[in-house]
Amino acid sequence: MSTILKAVDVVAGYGKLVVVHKVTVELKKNEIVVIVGPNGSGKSTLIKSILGFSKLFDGKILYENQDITGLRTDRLIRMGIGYVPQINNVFTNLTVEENLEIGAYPKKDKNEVKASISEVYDMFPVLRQKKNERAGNLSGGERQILALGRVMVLKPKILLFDEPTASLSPIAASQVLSYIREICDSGISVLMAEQNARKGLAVSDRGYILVDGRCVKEGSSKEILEDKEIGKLYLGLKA
Amino acid sequence: MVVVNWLQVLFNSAVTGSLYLLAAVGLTLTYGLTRFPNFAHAEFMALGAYAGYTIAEQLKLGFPYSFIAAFISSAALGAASYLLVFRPLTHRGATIIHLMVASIGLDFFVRHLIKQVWGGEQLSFRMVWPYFDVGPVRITGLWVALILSAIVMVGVMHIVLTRTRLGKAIRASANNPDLAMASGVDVEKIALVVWIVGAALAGVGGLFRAADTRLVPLIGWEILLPAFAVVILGGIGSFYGALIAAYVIGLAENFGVVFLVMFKLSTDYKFAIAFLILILTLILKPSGFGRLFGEGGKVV
Amino acid sequence: MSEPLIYVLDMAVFVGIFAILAVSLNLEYGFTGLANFGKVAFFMVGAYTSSILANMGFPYLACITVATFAAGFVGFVASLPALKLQADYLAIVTLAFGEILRFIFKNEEWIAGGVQGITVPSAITITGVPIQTMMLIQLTIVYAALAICYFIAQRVVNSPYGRTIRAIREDELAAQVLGKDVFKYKAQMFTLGSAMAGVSGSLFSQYVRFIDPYTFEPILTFTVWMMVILGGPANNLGVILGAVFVQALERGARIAKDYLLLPVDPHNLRVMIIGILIILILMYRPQGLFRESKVKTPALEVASKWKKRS
Amino acid sequence: MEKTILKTENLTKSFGGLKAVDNVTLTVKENSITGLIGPNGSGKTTLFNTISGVYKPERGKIYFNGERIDGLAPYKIYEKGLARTFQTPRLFQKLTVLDNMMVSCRSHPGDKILNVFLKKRRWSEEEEKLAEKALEILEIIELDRFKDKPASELSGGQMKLLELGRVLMTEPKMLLLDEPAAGVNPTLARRIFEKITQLRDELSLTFFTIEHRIEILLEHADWVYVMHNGSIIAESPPEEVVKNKVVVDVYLGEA
Repeated sequence: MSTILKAVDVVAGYGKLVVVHKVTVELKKNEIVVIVGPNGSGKSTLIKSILGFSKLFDGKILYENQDITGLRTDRLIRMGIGYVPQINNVFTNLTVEENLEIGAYPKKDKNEVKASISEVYDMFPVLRQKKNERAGNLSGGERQILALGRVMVLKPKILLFDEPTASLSPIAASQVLSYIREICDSGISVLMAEQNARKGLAVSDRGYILVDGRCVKEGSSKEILEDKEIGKLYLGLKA
Repeated sequence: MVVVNWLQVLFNSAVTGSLYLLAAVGLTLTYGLTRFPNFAHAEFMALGAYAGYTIAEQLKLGFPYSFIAAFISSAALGAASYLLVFRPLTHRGATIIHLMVASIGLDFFVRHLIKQVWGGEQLSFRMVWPYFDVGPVRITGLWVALILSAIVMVGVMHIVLTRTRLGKAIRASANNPDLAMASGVDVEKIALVVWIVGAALAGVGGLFRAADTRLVPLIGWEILLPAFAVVILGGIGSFYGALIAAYVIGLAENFGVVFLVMFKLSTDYKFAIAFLILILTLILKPSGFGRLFGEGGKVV
Repeated sequence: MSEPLIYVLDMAVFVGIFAILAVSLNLEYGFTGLANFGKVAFFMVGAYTSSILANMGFPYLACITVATFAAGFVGFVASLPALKLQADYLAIVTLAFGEILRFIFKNEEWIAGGVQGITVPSAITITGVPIQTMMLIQLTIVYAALAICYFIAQRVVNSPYGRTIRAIREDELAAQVLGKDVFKYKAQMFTLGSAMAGVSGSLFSQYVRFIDPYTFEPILTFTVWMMVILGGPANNLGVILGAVFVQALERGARIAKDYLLLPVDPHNLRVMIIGILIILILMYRPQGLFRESKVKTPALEVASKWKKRS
Repeated sequence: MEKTILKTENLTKSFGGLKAVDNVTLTVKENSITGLIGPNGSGKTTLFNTISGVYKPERGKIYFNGERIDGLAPYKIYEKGLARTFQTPRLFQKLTVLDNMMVSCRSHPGDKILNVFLKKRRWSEEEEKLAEKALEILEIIELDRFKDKPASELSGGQMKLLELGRVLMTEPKMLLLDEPAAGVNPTLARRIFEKITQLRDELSLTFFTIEHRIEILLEHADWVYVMHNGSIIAESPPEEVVKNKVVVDVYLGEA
């Protein structure tokens, strides 16, 4: 499998605070890669630094063998990178359908937009039911699905996901994760930061464990899940 | 005892409200999108009025052309303001206070440039508008044109905001700029469009005001305070909030004037009515009417 | 203005009067971070109070004292609702407040002549001395007042109190959780700043000997803002130099008009230059010509000795 | 039995329907180091914001030293001796490191406008004493060589340290620390907690701290609360936390 996204030696943070110290993450075609780690380990910051929402102090981002370091966010989206933030991931004042339309913004052809929205509705029937509802009135789980739908309209080549299950009920969380699996099966590579390590690893192919902004373990998800030490590692005990 | 023609007062309120709406729409949209109050918005109105005057009175091309001239000249000024002043300042990390002070600087510059070009004396439109009476209400063609312009503007804006790709992108950018960027929207381009349209509408408002009363370099500055009152009462960034607020303030001002006359006070104090509403809104409910239409007044 | 000396003295008096305003705005904006867009309102209160009292025959010392307190009081009252607001609302409200006040003076003739304005007796009335001497006395009065204001401002900012107001400017919430009653500090600085503006207004009115509502347009506020932004916010000496610079510029624009025969009205030219310069400074040197001054308290000395120890 | 210094009863705070803090009842013993752990978004910081007065609680009571403090302004809570730090340091960027320390002095005579003019000698003396103290603390946290630098020139880790030093200036009774060692290297993190323990012992301070490194809490904390979805789901001595199945599940996610 060929590499589609590679973040090399990323040093990232906010303002002057360095949260991620020299981490390298790789995403190959048609796989789900999960970044897990305790609070404050820098997994979200790492994802955000790829898109320009956190500060990239050092390192390089390569996408389809192109250097995309420092490119403007809306350009990256047009290049086929989808991104679902952890919070504020829907336009609360827009209806469900309007949210999807904004997701399809780079497409100009009306019929094309309509068709792709209809495909998203097929994928997530709940969105069709609520298409005229204001997104601000949706439940947490529905919002997350809408957020997913919003990026899927464009059919990105890769999807970056920031803690898709944060503050969701266990059922909603499982549902969102199974959707992510489906998305990957449809040919989209997924890189996600996930707090729920067991669930995250269970749906993914490979994983990275971040502790204090450093990568302490990487490997196949299965391998990591079976590792007896992971619990300790994850709770911040010594590696 | 003063005899008051209440129906006339009501109609006048619609006229004033329409004017304030044209003046405030751009102000509230740019405030919501670029997150600072642009005091130079006053000069978008003034330039439109003067450009319209030149076309209508100096070149004698008639009101429709002066309408277009007001629209275009103010649009150009709005674009220049955003591209040459406010966008670079934002990129350089200017604080909100810096942006506000810069907008005042821009206001002074443009106003005195206008003064230099057209002179400081009072000018007036000589154009004669037909008038007619409907029952006890005196109506002029200009007022009808003003109200119609406001109605058309509201209709077009409503359709644009709710039906078009651009309009939805405007609402999305005002609601959540980061997510808009993450959806592939070039938020700065959207902001530019809003600045252009907002300024153009202000220019048209300025033209109507000038044609209705007189033309002085301070014409925009005089409407700025009521325009801010509309923006704050309506909720910053809220188009529909501004729509309601403009007519509320129009009513308050026209009925207020009646009382000022009754109490033998100068009608200049109608200026203070908008101020009073503004202060009360800020103290009692800083989100204004915006809450009616969604969360936190960021609705458009 | 044929005589250069008179011209220079006249300019020096204006520099002094505006320097007081600049120092007062610096306390509010430069140190405390308050966007007072209605500086002229408090200047106006000082000017009118002083002028009305002077016309009633009170000695000048009484006039300027009452003017100071009146402006301070109006500042205090205005600050109560205003200072609870965010920066942008505060700016709009203070600007509007200044305009409303001007409208009142314009419309209520019984207060001070309305649009006709009022003439004001000079603070000093000695007959038979040359104009240069009179101006030197004026200069002394104005600079004595400036010295006092500067001393007060310096004392305030070089103290633990001055440190706190800067902290409020930097991060209001952090100052609050560190035990600072933020509103109290803001109200005090707004009141003090307004009182100083009152001093300046009083001096101004007795010097120009005539005031009307047109004297107090918003441009005056922003001329002072320009002095502060140009000179360097949170640097009292800097903003005084800013006042010198802006005055020189204004006069320069007039002279340029007289001697270079520019086809531009000098007043328009002056305001246009101020407008453009405000934008350019904010774009290319937002920190001003002079850097923020340090908080000078005995702690500095303790700190410098510490260096030697370790 | 030790005295309780902080107690919350049924504390609730929500944002737009989401209960960020949901019916939280907890106590912190005087002179203890009490840890608060929990996954992202579990409401830890909101709990601190509510206790320190940044947010007004929707429901519930907060007692500090036996006194009701819920609904008080943040500065009043601080005056009572309850201070806090922030997760991302909120320093006064343009002020020097020393001034950042000095700002936080409680009841400094020179912090009143009239005293500035009338009691210069008194506040100057106090100022000297406090400056000594500030420098001593700066030396401990190894920031004394930056004393004249603006806070904005510090590195992220140094900023965290300065924020900690800043609240120590005030001789508070109790400190709420929001991840005091986040973003600093492991050695320094360890030292920060050693310092905290030392301060607790020497100055009889109480610490309530959000921290995610269990190994640090194991060494230093007396008691640990675990938060999840706005509620306290477990409390125990730290060594038992790791063994608690519920806690491990919350952190790692249900299988």
